[in-house]
Order: sequence, then structure tokens, then C-alpha cells
Amino acid sequence: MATANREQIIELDVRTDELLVNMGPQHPSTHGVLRLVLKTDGEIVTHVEPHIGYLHRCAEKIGENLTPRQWIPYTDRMDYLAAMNMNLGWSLCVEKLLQYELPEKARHLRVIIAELGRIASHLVGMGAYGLDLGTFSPFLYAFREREKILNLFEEACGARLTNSYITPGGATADLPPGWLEKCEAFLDQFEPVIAEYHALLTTNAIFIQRTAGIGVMSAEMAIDYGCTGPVLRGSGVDHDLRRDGEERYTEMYDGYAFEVIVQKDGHYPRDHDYPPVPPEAVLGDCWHRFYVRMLEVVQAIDIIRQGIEFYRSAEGDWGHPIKLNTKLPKGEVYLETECPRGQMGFYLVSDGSAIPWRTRARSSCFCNLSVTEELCRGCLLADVPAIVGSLDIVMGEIDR
Amino acid sequence: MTGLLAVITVSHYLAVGAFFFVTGVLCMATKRNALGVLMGIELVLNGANLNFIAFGSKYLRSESLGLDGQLMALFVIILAAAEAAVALAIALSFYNAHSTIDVDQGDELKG
Amino acid sequence: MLLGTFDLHTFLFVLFALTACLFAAGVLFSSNIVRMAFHLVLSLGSSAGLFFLAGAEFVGAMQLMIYVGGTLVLLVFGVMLTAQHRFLEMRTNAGEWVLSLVVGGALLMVLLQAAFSVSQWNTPNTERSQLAVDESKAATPIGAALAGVRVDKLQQKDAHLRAGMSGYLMPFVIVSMHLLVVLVGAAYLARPRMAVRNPKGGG
Amino acid sequence: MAEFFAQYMPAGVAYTLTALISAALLLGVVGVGALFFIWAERKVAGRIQDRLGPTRTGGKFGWLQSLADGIKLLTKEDIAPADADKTLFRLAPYVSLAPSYAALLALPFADGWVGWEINTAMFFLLAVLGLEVFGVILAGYASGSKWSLFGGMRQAAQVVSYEVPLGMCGVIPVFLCGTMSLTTIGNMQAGWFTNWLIFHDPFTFLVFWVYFTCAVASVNRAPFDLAEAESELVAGFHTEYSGLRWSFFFMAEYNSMLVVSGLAAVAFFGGWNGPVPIFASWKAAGGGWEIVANLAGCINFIMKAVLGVMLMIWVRWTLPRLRIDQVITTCLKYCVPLAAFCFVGALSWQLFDLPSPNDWVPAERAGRAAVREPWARGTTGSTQSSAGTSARLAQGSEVHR
Repeated sequence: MATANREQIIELDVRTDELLVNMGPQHPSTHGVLRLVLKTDGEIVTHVEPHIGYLHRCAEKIGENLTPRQWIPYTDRMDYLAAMNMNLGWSLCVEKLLQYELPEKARHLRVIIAELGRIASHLVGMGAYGLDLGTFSPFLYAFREREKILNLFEEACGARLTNSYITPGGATADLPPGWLEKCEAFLDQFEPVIAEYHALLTTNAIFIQRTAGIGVMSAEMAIDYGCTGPVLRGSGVDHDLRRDGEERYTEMYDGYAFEVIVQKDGHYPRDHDYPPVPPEAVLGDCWHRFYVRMLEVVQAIDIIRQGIEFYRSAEGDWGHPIKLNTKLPKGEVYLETECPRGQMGFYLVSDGSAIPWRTRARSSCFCNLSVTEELCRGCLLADVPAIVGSLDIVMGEIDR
Repeated sequence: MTGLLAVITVSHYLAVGAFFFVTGVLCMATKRNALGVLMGIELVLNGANLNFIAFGSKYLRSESLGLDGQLMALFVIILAAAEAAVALAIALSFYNAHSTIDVDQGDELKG
Repeated sequence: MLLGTFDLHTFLFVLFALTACLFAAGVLFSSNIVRMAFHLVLSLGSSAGLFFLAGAEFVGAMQLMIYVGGTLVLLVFGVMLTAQHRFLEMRTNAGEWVLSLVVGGALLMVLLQAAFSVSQWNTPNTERSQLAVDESKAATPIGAALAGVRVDKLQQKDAHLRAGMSGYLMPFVIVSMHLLVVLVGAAYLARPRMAVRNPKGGG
Repeated sequence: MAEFFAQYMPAGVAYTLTALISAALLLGVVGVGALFFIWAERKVAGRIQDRLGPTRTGGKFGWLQSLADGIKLLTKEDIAPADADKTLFRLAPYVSLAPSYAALLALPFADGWVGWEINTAMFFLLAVLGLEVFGVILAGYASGSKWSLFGGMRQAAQVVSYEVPLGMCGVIPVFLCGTMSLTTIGNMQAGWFTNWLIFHDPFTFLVFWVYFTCAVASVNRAPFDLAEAESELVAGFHTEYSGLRWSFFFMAEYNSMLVVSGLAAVAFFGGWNGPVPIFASWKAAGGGWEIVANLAGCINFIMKAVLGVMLMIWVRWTLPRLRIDQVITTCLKYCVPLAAFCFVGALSWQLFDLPSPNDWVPAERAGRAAVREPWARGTTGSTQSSAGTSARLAQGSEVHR
């Protein structure tokens, strides 16, 4: 059906001259400083070329001049919407090199914080997606809830956006007294609110028209391009590092009950609780990518609830950070974690000193963005923000 | 000047109509752009319409054409719309064939 | 003294006539297609004002809606087909200009002479002030005439003249059919010759 | 009013003075309307989005906010891009504002309170409203920006296609009342609210919503605000504008919203007639009482129109934007057939004299047909302008038989 639509659209009554349009880097819906060079024939986009690099800050090179703990604030600024998850990825990578065994309590603290980060990030993704499609209110509703999460973060570590909370060795501080109760209160309040987003976006007829069947990406294509995260799962590929990842990462989620959010046999896990998939939607289109994010928010709430219980009953220490000048053992290490936007990998080579010899980051958004050219070819001009928005990119992570 | 325009009569409308007509004819003659020619035709038709309206107006003449003037003008407007549709279609297919709408280029008997 | 002879009708007529003529000349003398269309719209709009002044309100509104709306489409096509610079300005050479202006000027002189020569057209309607407001309003009679009843000829004493008052039903039907045929014909003429397939979709 | 002045001065001057006063009053409607609606839009949007909106400028509710905005816009530099067609670029905002202002001319605010009592007011209004798009197209073309050009082209396609269903919706009240004069249409809906045309039959009820959809589309408001779609076209046709010229586009937009809502109020919601006929007897009393009744009617009308605008604001801050092909599809696939269906339905309802809620209301009027079709029966009813021709028409139909 989707291909039929597309062919129908591209039949032209009048061939006009091709117009080269520069979308970005200062454009309202390019999520920061992405620049897309569009070739259009009337309203139809015939070619898209993403240009990146406007936010390049040499973060990886800086990492080769700092100790791992000092580099933590730089990871904050990669995916600045999910700074906690960035911290976590780097910390796990360093801990893998150090063969560091994390205390039980720290493990659950990290799960709680990481999943809160996931919710906060998806809220931005969801709200900004509404903005891309021209509705303003869901954005502010999303930010209202995100503010509460940021308040929780602020209470835990003193920072709202660039947290630098999770560090190699655990976290910079234990959760303050009363924090868990506040977090639970937030979750209790937040869970029913999700219905609002479903009413305003997921089930909205115009929203469905704008997203269903648009930017359809097959599972093969998603794998070929190296897409990860909700973009991959939106195409129906059952892959989530929290379950399928390295042991170093998956052991964090030991004892947690959760399902990978992916459509299997035409059904999403627990989908009876949520609006049904509209008949227009094709697996792998913008609607499914959006829906996967929405379901992951609900799932994250569930995980956090479990995490709070585990944390309460956990024995021992909350995990002190390693010393700033800890010598790193010689060797190289690579670890990928499941961040809100996909698999974020960190690579570290050490020559035995306290400062890494080489640091690299594998960005999920970079791979996800690379499909833009193929997805946008032949779509209408208005579909470009819809498709790019559904990939939910953060330029800070792509350009680093 | 005040004498000429003391009271508006049919003649004044006819004068404006004449100006429209002449402008339209000149447009058709001089424009090389097919759409420009089309605009000339619209001007000519509008000039004729002004005359119909003037003759049909009870304000201007007691022995007016009455309703017939207005109805004629109405039909002219409708036909002008029809003419514009056809002319546009022709211009379009001309553009498709020749990639231009310069009427001076349309000197061959091929669509 | 000036205030005494001041007539709103005359003033408005002069205003509308001048703008209409000015912008009609603008159509002629501008070479940019979009400006031409813009001038045409203002010119036609001003002549709609003249229609209103002459009491033809229905036709005036019709002019605004159809004529000006039709020009809108022209404008769009003008931009679409000729937005590129090589088409934007198609100039006419000086020789043609001189020739056409001479011919046009002569034609205008003849027409103006004709317009002002008939004294019956030249004399204002003396009963104008006696006209009821209602007399000039013609929307309902026009509708009735199109439906086949000439209400304005009802008072006609002559039976022969009244017999011919079946109105404009037939022309109306013919014009409607004509419009339909034209629409279909135009759609056929402008049908897509080339269907550009999606490069990815193949075909 | 002209007659009143004519007692003291020459007729020409009196008419000119009347025209100037009407023009100034209507300009006031444009100005105050824009100020109020911009404030209301910000306030309503704020409340919808769980914010406060403007709170400080001018006191408690920030009600001077749009005035402050206006002053800010006045002081901004008026920029024209280097690539722009400067003349057209400067003219475009005025071209946009002028038709929307001209449309107010034929909109009656109360019985007889209208700038220009024109016999074909409904037709005139719809025609003039369609002209507003010219300013947008010119702005789009003259800006010399590709985004603006996209916006202008979109707007042209959209408005041209929505003229069709809008006209069809407008024709239904015209047929039910037998006149295109908005004053007459409004007067015919006097009495209880059941006499309003929207409650005339199910088809008119349905067609109001079609009208509303098309009106939203034709005044370029979300979810049909494709010409300025900020997530796609930066700001569309007004990307390159700044300062006062930019604000003219918005004055035009808000004024058009008021006009289409006012038209809906007259054509479907009884115009200046309240839901309950309180002022009817005052109006009949004449003199000062009539002016009071008309004033009440005017307030009534403005309240209905403002309600319509508020509905548009509500819709804007709730729904996502449609795509251009979906906008055209909505028009051709849904609005046009629905309007045509309602047209046939409403006319059949009237033709076969099917029951209407007004039949069950104990009112002094005999029945709805007597109110609706004074011309066909040769009775003058409350209409003045079409009375003469109606009588002749009635006579004509007899001759025909």
C-alpha cells in the first residue's frame, strides 16, 4: 500500500524546474543544526542530502587528554537530552576495562536513573515530533512532565540537563533521603497522563494521516543501515541491548521483568492497554517508530518501579566513584548500551596510564540519520520533518 | 474637467470600456508570453462587459437594456472563465512540449 | 462652491475608472508576468467597483469571484511555469511597440469618438433621483431570469414582447453544459504526458 | 445616518461624511479586533498548554500585551531582502489586508447596522474573502525566498479549491431565505433560537460544520495553515517580513477570522437575534428603544462571532497540521460532496415542508415557512429590499402558469 501511495504522489502533471532548497542549519524542525539540502520538484522531494558537523566539538579528542572521570561531563554533552544514559555508557565501558564489580545497590540506582533518563528523552522526542507535525501543545505537556524528572535529577545530583551523575565506580552521590518516595509519586502521577499524549497524538486522525505509511523502512533496510533503538524496533526487529547485549550490560537488568517493545505477530507487548495500531500504519513507518517510543515510556515506568523495590531491599554500599587518577590497565575495550535513541558504544584504548590513549564513541543517531536520504526520496516536502522527526536525532551526539 | 464629469453618463463608461479594449488588444499583439496574451483577452472581455453594464444600468439611462445587459455580462464572465481554462490547458501542454511559453516559438504544427 | 457640486458617485467613478485604466496600462507596459497579473487583478477589481456603481451588484460580485479568481490561477501558473529567470521577462522589441501604440492610439480615438457622439448616451438620466433603491438591485431578477422568468418584463403591455420573456433558461443550460465540456476538455488537454516514477520504486 | 446629516448639510457631503464614519468604525473593528484576538490567542493558547500566557503588561491579565507587541513591531526595522521584488514586496501586506477589511463592509452587525447595504452581501463577502490570498501569493513570490514561494503556491492551491465548498455552504442559507442580503437573512431568523438556520433541519446542522472547516481553511488557520507551516517552511510566505508589514498579515488573518465567524453567525446562528426574543418588542417600539435593541443585537452578534474565533483558536492549539495533498483531498473528497449532499437535503427539506424544531415553539409567528419565504407568498415580512421584486416575481409565477 505504501509503495502504491508513493508512486501515485510522484506522477506529475507539470514538470517544473528542480529547486534546490537549503533546509537548515537554522530551520525550526531540523532538531538543532542539521542541514538538509533538498532537491524538490514542486512539493515533491527528489533528493535529500544531510550535512552534519555544525556541532562538532572534538569531544573524542578531548577524551584522550582527560582521565575517564574528567571526561564524564563531555559525555553529557553528546546526547544532551539523555545525559544520564551517556554517563552510564561511558562508566560501564571504563568499569569493563577495570574489571570493576559494582555494588548491588549502585546497580539498581543506575537502572532507576537510566530509565528515568529514557523517559525524559522520549518525552522530548515525542513533544518535538508533535512540533514537527505542527501541533504545539503536546510539546508543552511533554515538557511539563520532563520538568518533574529534571527536578528529581537536580535533587539527586545538583544538575538538570548535563548531570554527570553516573560515574565509573557508581554514582557521584547516593540518592537523597525521600527521593524514592518523590520518584514514586511522580510515576503515579505520570502514568495516567500518558493517555493525554495518546489522545493528542497517537490516535489523532490527522497525526495518523501524517505518519502512517510515511517513511516506511523495512527490517532489512534498518539492519543494513545499522539503525538501532526505537528506529530499529519500529521496523519490527526484535533487538534490545538490555536483553541481547553484552553481559557486562545485561547483568545490570538481572532480575528485572520486561519485554522488548517490538511488534510480534501483529501485536505489541501488552498492547491491549494502549490505542490499537491504525489500519493505515505499515510496520516500519513513522507511526510505528513513534509508538515504540510511547510504549517504551510505559515500560520504563514499570522498570523504575521494580528498581525502586530492589534498591530499597538492596544491601551494602551505593558505589563510590573511582579515584580521579586511577591508572587504567593496558588494553582496549568496547561496550554498547541501549540509550533512548539507540545503541551508544564507547571505545577505549589504554596504554596503562590514567589517561586513555584513545577514546571513540559510536553514535546511534549517526546511523539512524543515514537513512534519511533513502526514506525522504520521493516524499512530499511536509514529510521531510515528519521522517526526520521520527528518527529522533540529537545533533550533539552525531557531531560530538 | 468638472464640466465633463459633472454627471456620469453611459459615455463615460464606454470610454473606460474602450480603454480596456484597446489595452487588451495591444496586450494580445505585443506580449510574447502566452499568459500575457491570455491577460489581454481578459481585458478585452472586461471592456465589453463594462459596456453591457453601462447600457443595462438604470442609473445611467432611463431607456436601459435592463436585465439583459447584466445577464449578457454574466454570460461573458462565465465564458471568459471557460476560455481561461482552455487557454491555460493549451499553455500547459505547450509548455510540456516546448519547455517555454513564448508564443513566438510555437510556429510548428505539432503539439 | 466645490462642496456644493461634490458628488460621491462622480468621485467614486473617477477613482475606480482611473485605477482601472492605470492598472490596465500597467498590464500592457510591464514585462514581468507576475506584475502583469497583479496589475490585471487590480484593474479587474476596480472595474468591479464600476459595476457596483452602475447598480450591477450581482455581476460585480461575480466579477470579483470568477474573473479575479480565474486570474489568480493565471498568476499561479505564471509563477509555476516562469519563475525561472529566463522566462520572467520576455521583452517586445521597440519596433513592435511603436507600431502597436500607433494602431492602438488610433483605435482608442475612434472608440472614444463613438462613445461620446451619441447624444442619448451622453445625457444623464434625469429620473435618476426618483429611482427607488430597490429598482437597481437585480440579484433576484437575475436568478429568476436564469430560471426562465423575466420579472422585469412583466409590466410589458405588448403581448408580443411579453411572449419573448421566457428568460435565459436555455442559454443558462447551454452555458452550463459548455462549462462542463470545457472542464473535461481542459483536463484532457492538460493531462500528464510524462509520469515520472519514483526512482526507488522503479518503473 | 446619511438622512440625519442631510438635514444640516448638502447631500453629497452628508453621504461622504457617513461613508467616512462607517469606514472609521470598521477600521476600529479591524484594529481593536486584532488587538483583542492576538491577546486572546496568547491567553487561550497559554491556558490550553498549562501555562499562564501574558500576565503583566497592562495589569492583571496582560491585556495590554498586544498593544505592547504592536509598539515593538512599529519600532522594528523594515527589511526587504536583496533578492526581493521590492515594490510587490512592500505592497503585498496591504493587498492582503485590504480585502479582509473590505469584507467587513458588507457584514451586518445588527439589523441595518452595516457599512454598505448590498443586495448580494453573501456573494460579495465570499468573493472578497477569496481575494485575500493575492497578498499571500505576492508576498511569497516577491520575497525572493524559496520558502516563501512554497508558502504562496500552497496558499493559492488551497484557497482556490476551498472556494468551491465554501460557496456551496454559503448558498444553502441563501436558498432557504430566498435572498443574498445578509440583513434579510439575519432578520428572518428572529424569534426563538429554534428559528436559527442551523436548527432548521439536520442538513443545515451538518453543513455548518462543513462551512466551519472550509472557513478555517480559507482563512489559513491550523490545521490548514500550510502557507506558513513553521515546521516545514520556516514561516512560509512571511518568512522575510518584519515589523509593521509582518503585523499587517496578522491583522488580515485575525480580521478574516472575525469575518468568517460573523458570516457563520448571520447565516447559521441567527445573527443579532438572541436565543430568546427579549428585544423583539423593544425593536417594534421604534425610536430610542430600537437603537437599544440594535445595540443589544450588535453585542449578541459580536459575541457569536468571537465564539467562532475562539473555536478556531482552540482547534489551532490542538490539532497537528495536514499535508498539502491531504488538504486538497479533504476539500475534494469530503467537503465538496458533503456540501452538495447537504445542499440537496436542505432544499428538499424546505421543498417538502418537513418538520423543523421551530414548529414546536409557541411563538407568535404562524410557522417557519411564513417567516422564511415572504417573497414567494408576496408578503413583505421584515424585508425591505427584496419586497418589490418579490411581488413581481410572485406575479410572474402566476403569469407563467
